[in-house]
Amino acid sequence: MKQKRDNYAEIIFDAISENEAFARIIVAGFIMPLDPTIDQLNELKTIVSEAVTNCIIHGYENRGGKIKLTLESYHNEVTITVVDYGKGIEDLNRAKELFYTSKPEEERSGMGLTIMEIFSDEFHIHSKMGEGTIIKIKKNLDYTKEKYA
Amino acid sequence: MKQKRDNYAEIIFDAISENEAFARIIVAGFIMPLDPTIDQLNELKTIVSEAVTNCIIHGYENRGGKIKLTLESYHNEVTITVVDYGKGIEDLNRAKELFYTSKPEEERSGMGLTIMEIFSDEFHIHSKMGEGTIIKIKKNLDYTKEKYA
Amino acid sequence: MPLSVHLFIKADTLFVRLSGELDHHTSFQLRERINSLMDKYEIRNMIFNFKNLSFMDSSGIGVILGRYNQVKRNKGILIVCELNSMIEKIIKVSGLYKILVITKDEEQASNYLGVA
Amino acid sequence: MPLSVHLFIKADTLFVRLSGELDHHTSFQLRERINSLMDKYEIRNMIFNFKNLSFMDSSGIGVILGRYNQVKRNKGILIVCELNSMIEKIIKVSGLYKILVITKDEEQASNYLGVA
Ligand SMILES: Nc1ncnc2c1ncn2[C@@H]1O[C@H](COP(=O)(O)OP(=O)(O)O)[C@@H](O)[C@H]1O
Ligand SMILES: Nc1ncnc2c1ncn2[C@@H]1O[C@H](COP(=O)(O)OP(=O)(O)O)[C@@H](O)[C@H]1O
Repeated sequence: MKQKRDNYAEIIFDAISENEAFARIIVAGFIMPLDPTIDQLNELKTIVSEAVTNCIIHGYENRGGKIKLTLESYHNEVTITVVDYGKGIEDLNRAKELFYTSKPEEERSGMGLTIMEIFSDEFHIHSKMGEGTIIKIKKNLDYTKEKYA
Repeated sequence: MKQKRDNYAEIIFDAISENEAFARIIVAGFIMPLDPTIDQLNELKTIVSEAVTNCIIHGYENRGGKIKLTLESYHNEVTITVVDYGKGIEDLNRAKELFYTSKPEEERSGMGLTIMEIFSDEFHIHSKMGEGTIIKIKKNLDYTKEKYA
Repeated sequence: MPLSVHLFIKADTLFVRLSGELDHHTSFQLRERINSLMDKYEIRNMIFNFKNLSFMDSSGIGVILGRYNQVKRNKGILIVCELNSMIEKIIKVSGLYKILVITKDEEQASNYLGVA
Repeated sequence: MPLSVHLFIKADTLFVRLSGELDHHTSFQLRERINSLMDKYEIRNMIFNFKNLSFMDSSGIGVILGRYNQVKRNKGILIVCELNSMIEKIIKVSGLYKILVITKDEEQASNYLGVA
């Protein structure tokens, strides 16, 4: 097979909930040439869906703003960052706890950050109050590497 | 039906031919919430495919660079711009002629710009030698409006 | 792909057949449609059928948990069925399998509730 | 969606069945595969079947025109068939319908050439 070319894309889009599906489509389109497995594809779509949803409802509290999604592929590794310029996270450790949510009244499950972490090989979160939040994940698309059963 | 929200996205990506399909997927994902007809969807995918291909092979002469794709929807009108920062077009009138191509040896058909014009409601091209080329099209997604048989 | 929701009631059980994608954006429609039926009819149990659901993230878990809490108040049972491997993974992480009933298909779910 | 190319030869005619998307990126593979068969076998005519082709832009027209010019050198005929409405539009703009033979399906194309 032909060596896959490294690739880069960055997308800035409105923080409206219609764009959750749009962000998933973008990720799927970007990694398609890398021949991902169905599981890898679904995991990356889920990660991005969780991250973008968080920007919309937590970062911007449904008042809109801009989200920046960056996609990079280098050999078989995909790096994805999702950035908002919203309110930021006060207590990162508490935010990362499974089932912790600041919006239980909106039927949030508090699972988003945990799912992002489980479905990725590397997971970083950086946030500053009043400036915004950056999520960065890496995922290796080698077939052999399966992180969990 | 619920009023459709206006939307905006801009995407910067590498000028490699793998991204022709990626750009089509992005356009399709962006206009999906607007309930386009199949013909409208295909026409917009074709326009973007032609424009992105031109950036890759003419603007950057297959040596790579960055392409910027901007998507806007306002009510039922979609505006798309495709920008490269490559060599530019010397003679715009000649470039727009049906069947004119500067690369016949690469089996180009010289139809790209004509197709973009036919499939859109508004078509603008702006170019400066050594600085790059901007294609801007508008398309109204109302059902009733059919430009040709 | 948007979400399409097919609802029907048999005895005191609400059947919820989903197809498409269940995320934060599409969860509103699902919640509203279920709640408006809950207002009008005596609903005790719910059966969610995920057979044609191609995507679900944690916003989907939120809606299901919310419905579970409603159903529990009436001492009803919430069953989910036809999970694909991806949805199963998410349900595993959520711990939902400890509080919900999971069956293979709607038939098994109906048998479980005795509404077959 | 990538392009998948299925080629076979019957008498002196090359059958080209395409599925997926034909653009500038995928046109290289198509051109190379056809050319390598033209080098090895005596091919006079070509039948392109677009039945499962979901996308084609002007780069596709370029490849077809290129093959047309090859075939014409051997006094052969190039036929395209199974055009959907979108591909038909592009072919109309290109004026290709004036120089190529267009048929409904492979059977009609084979009959036309007498290779049925
Ligand atoms: N982009 C963000 N901006 C501000 N706060 C965030 C962001 N992402 C997550 N958080 C905070 O972290 C908490 C946990 O997030 P998560 O695990 O995704 O659960 P959920 O979205 O269901 O609340 C959120 O409730 C919110 O308080
Ligand atoms: N983005 C661009 N940068 C530089 N030149 C361009 C660009 N787009 C088009 N051109 C010029 O205009 C000509 C006609 O373009 P087009 O109608 O799309 O046909 P084709 O791509 O088949 O050559 C090209 O051959 C090229 O010389």
